[in-house]
Amino acid sequence: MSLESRELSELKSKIGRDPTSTELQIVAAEWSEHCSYKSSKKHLKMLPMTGPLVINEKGYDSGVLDVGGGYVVTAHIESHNHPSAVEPYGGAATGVGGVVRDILSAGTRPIAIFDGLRFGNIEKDKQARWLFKNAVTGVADYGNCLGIPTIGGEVEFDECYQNYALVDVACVGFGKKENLIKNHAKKGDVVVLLGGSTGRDGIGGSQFASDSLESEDRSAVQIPDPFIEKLIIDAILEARNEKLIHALKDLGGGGLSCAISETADALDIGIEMDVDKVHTRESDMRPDEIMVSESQERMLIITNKTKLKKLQDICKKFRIGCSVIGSVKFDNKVHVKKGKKTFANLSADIVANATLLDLPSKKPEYLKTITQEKKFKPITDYSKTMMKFLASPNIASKIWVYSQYDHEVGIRTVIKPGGDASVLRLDNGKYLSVKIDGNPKQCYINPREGAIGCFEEACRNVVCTGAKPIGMLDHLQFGSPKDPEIFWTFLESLKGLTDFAKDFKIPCIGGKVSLYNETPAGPIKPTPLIGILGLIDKKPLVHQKITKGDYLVMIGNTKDELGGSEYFEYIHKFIGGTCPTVDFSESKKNMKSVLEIIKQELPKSVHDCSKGGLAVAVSELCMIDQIGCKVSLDTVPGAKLPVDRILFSESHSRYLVTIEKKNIKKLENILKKNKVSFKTVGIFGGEKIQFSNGAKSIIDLRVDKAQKTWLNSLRDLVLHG
Amino acid sequence: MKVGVVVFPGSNCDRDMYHVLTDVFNLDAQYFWHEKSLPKNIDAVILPGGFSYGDRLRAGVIAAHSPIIKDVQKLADKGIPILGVCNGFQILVESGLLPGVLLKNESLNFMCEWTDLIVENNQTPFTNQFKLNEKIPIPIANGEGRYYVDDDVLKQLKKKNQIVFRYSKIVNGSSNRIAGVCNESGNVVGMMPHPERAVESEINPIDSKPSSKIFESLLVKMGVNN
Amino acid sequence: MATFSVHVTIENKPGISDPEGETILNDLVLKGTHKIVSKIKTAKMLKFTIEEKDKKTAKIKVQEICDELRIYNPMVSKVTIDVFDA
Amino acid sequence: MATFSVHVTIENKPGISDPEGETILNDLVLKGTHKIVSKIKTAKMLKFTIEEKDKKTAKIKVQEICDELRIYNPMVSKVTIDVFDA
Ligand SMILES: Nc1ncnc2c1ncn2[C@@H]1O[C@H](COP(=O)(O)OP(=O)(O)O)[C@@H](O)[C@H]1O
Ligand SMILES: [Mg+2]
Repeated sequence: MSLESRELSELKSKIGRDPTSTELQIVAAEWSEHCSYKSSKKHLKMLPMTGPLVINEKGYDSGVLDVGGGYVVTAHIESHNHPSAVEPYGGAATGVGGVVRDILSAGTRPIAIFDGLRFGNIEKDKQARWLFKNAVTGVADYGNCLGIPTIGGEVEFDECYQNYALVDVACVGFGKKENLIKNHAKKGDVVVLLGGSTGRDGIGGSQFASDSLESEDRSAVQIPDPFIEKLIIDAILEARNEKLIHALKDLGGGGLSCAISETADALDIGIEMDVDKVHTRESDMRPDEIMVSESQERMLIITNKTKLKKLQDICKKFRIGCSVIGSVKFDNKVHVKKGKKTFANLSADIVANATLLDLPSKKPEYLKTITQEKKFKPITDYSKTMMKFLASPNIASKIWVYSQYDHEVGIRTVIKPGGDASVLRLDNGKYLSVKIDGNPKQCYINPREGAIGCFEEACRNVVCTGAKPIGMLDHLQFGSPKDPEIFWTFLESLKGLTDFAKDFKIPCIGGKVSLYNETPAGPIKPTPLIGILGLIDKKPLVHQKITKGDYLVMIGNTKDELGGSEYFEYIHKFIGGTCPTVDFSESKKNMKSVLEIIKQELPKSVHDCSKGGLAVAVSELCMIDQIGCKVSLDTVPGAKLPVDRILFSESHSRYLVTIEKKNIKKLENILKKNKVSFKTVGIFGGEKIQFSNGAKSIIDLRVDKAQKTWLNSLRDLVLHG
Repeated sequence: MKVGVVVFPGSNCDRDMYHVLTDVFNLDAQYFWHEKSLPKNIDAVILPGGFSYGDRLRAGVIAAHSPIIKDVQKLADKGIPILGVCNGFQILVESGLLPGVLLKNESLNFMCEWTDLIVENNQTPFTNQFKLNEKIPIPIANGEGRYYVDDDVLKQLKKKNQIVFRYSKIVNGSSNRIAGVCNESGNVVGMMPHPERAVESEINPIDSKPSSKIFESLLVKMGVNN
Repeated sequence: MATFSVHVTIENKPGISDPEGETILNDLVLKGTHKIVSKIKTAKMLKFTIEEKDKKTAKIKVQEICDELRIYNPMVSKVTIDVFDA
Repeated sequence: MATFSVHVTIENKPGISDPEGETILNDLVLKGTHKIVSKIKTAKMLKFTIEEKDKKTAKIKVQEICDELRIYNPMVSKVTIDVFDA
């Protein structure tokens, strides 16, 4: 772990002397990309971060939204990509642990976990299978043990992640507004380290996350201990209820170094601490090792001496370590001692604020030709193609994954994983709908429109449950920012997200940047990930079973936008074409109309139309309810297109509404009034999924056969290759 | 009428169970930390699900050594109704209050899904409101839920009417598709599925009435008119 | 007194199925390679570091602990105990 | 050809923590009366029954299988392979 020479001279000039070796380690950890956001921070400011529901407090690691009735929802997103690429089980598990502690540090109880998982081609690549399988087990073992339901997420495979893994985890918390920790410190307060012991594991982790895999430090392996984390959650919430906590911070990347310096900086205080007081796993650890160790499951608490006794009793009850490691000063210094001897003494403000960079950017060469389409071999048998498609890893049901996650614990899960967004009931009588979405295939072809598309897709998903989007989390994952072409894609994505957020008045309540995601074969495709939180005041739309005679109404236009589609990439092995674009006014109109028809309780269900296009979205409805459907492609809203384009285009802002015949008139009236583009495109019944164009049958599949393939193919691939 | 909910380090369905007892069935419930003792005049005890001690060594084995288990044993001997759900069932089995053992699921995975139970014994304090062979849609969520007994013990269980619930189809490879059992006197019941997740229609997509009867049976047993 | 390392191996009794071992074996068989492996059994091991006067006492002591604390479930598992100098 | 029993013991590398061993020690063994135990480490064992011409080949073969099936992650775990006559 080291500073660049430019940074070293900067540090020397700021402190006016040579740093000690411990100081060097502390600063290197804190000035790493992972902790300081030095390449991205200047630009992140463009995102709108305020709104009527957003609560801003100093020192929070998570976003806070006021959801009414005296309650708040908190949310945060993190990734654990580098660690998961070398040790998928531990990497994914500790990724969950990290983001859960972010939620806890606001003083809220974590109530749901979401995971976004990305790997190489699991059909061909054994390594990708191994990574996938173990990452899923890691998320499962950790979240299940904590008793926090993992209720949503996504899984995607793409060659660009060969020998690599993206493991993103988001967590949502809930609590009373009055219980939020108002981070502060008073004279004479003490600094307490609580939780697991500090060991040598994970030393250099945050630095590791900021290096590409080739130059990785393979010693950065972290062992998950969900049992300790569970006890920490219980202990902290009990201490919170007893009002024992003045300030609270989780330990993540950079370990104590970052926690101490960021807390001191945020609260405008100094912290003096003694490394000998830290409960360690090994007896011979050096001060700098203790300061940068990234041992998991630890929290930093500031409290006063009278409350300390009660805090210690709580820790004793829950059998977790609790060491008073230092005290609050008012010199704004991070002062690290070992006994009497000083090992580091730096201004918190210098440590916590790395000089921000303004990196050059340049439009990538490849984008000049990427929209050109090649001639494809015509499809002769669409039914056969469709079966192959339903079995493909990106389209197949993800039930093998989410059935390993306890998604019911906490008894809040009203809409369970498997549909669009998942929905939780809240104690104020409202409901929270959440979904995370990414789409690297489209973001590669058009970083701006692709990112906007992820945003809209996540919104669409929560809208399908009847929820109004109230907050957004973004996670920006790219290759090395030092490559101007990559940095350009980063900026484009960010600008796109900013435009959409401003236009739709959805504030960004938190996020994360993960750079240097490089595999031996090069940088990953741009992979922004968007999480959307939606609020439902009255009642969510819970999918009602489709029965014979129900109508299928499609809202939104299908356009010739197959760039980055699963159809191009999986069936034709073609990367390129025109990326779907969101028309902001159409998007808004459609969202509003869907919310209106749900409020009027007209539909039996509303399903989002996205990956795999109309063909897959309709099949999903049929397979879930085991009922057939006849769809006429010639009635699909939008310009006239060849059948494969209508079937598989991934145009945005489209919804599939299932509705009883008796409600169809009312629906039409609302949609007409709102000037929405829509058509009745099909009718349910029978045992077959049928698409026709005029009199010509295009697809004719038995639902039961399709369902079996779709449900089982991912599991079979993982277990048997 | 007081129902005790025992909390071990790592229990994570204790709050769910408490909510159901108090908010849904209007019972007077109280948490008991595993190091405390249970009052002699308590009316029923529930061991909720979760991962006591992180499921280390074997699910339930460390918690089975908790001080409170001696009290649970005493109450069991007195005929007080005792229910163990999921990890609570594992703890009852590991502490010898119930026969058998719970092994890793045949899939080797944690399984979270909805399934149907069949009521095999409607004489226990938790099943007296059921008809025999009644179906209960209910979720399971466990990694070590495969109930195992050898053939001799199985014969005994059948003879003494100790099989309380069976799965309607093969779920995890358990002996005789057993999902729940009771002790010989019938007052101690253990089950792998989670009734507390199935008694509210808002979160039960199928039918919340059958699961509710598990708690209604307890109310009847204790003579509470709700 | 001396320090010993006592290895406790816990495995299923004969007749109790071991799905994990079977799965690994099936994986091998399915792949067509490694026909020479006819069986795979999984076990769990606990390595105790213990102070005792000699190997024999150490072994007895650990056996006692295992029985008393139900380190293994006698219904389905058996243990093997080996003592080494630490 | 002969039949061998090959034991593969997988455990966390020295210096990498073993939360399960710690819990068994602190919450089970030390809560009883067994203060003479100072440490418990857990490991996992796979016992292969294999046909090979000699012990050495059997050991190499099993090592190969473990690597191929990625039975353990060398970044976290160390393995010990012992061969016995079956
Ligand atoms: N892409 C982003 N967009 C908006 N906010 C971001 C983004 N990345 C990071 N942030 C915000 O910066 C703050 C620091 O983030 P982070 O480094 O994840 O905190 P932690 O200390 O928990 O690791 C958080 O409030 C986070 O929400
Ligand atoms: Mg954090």
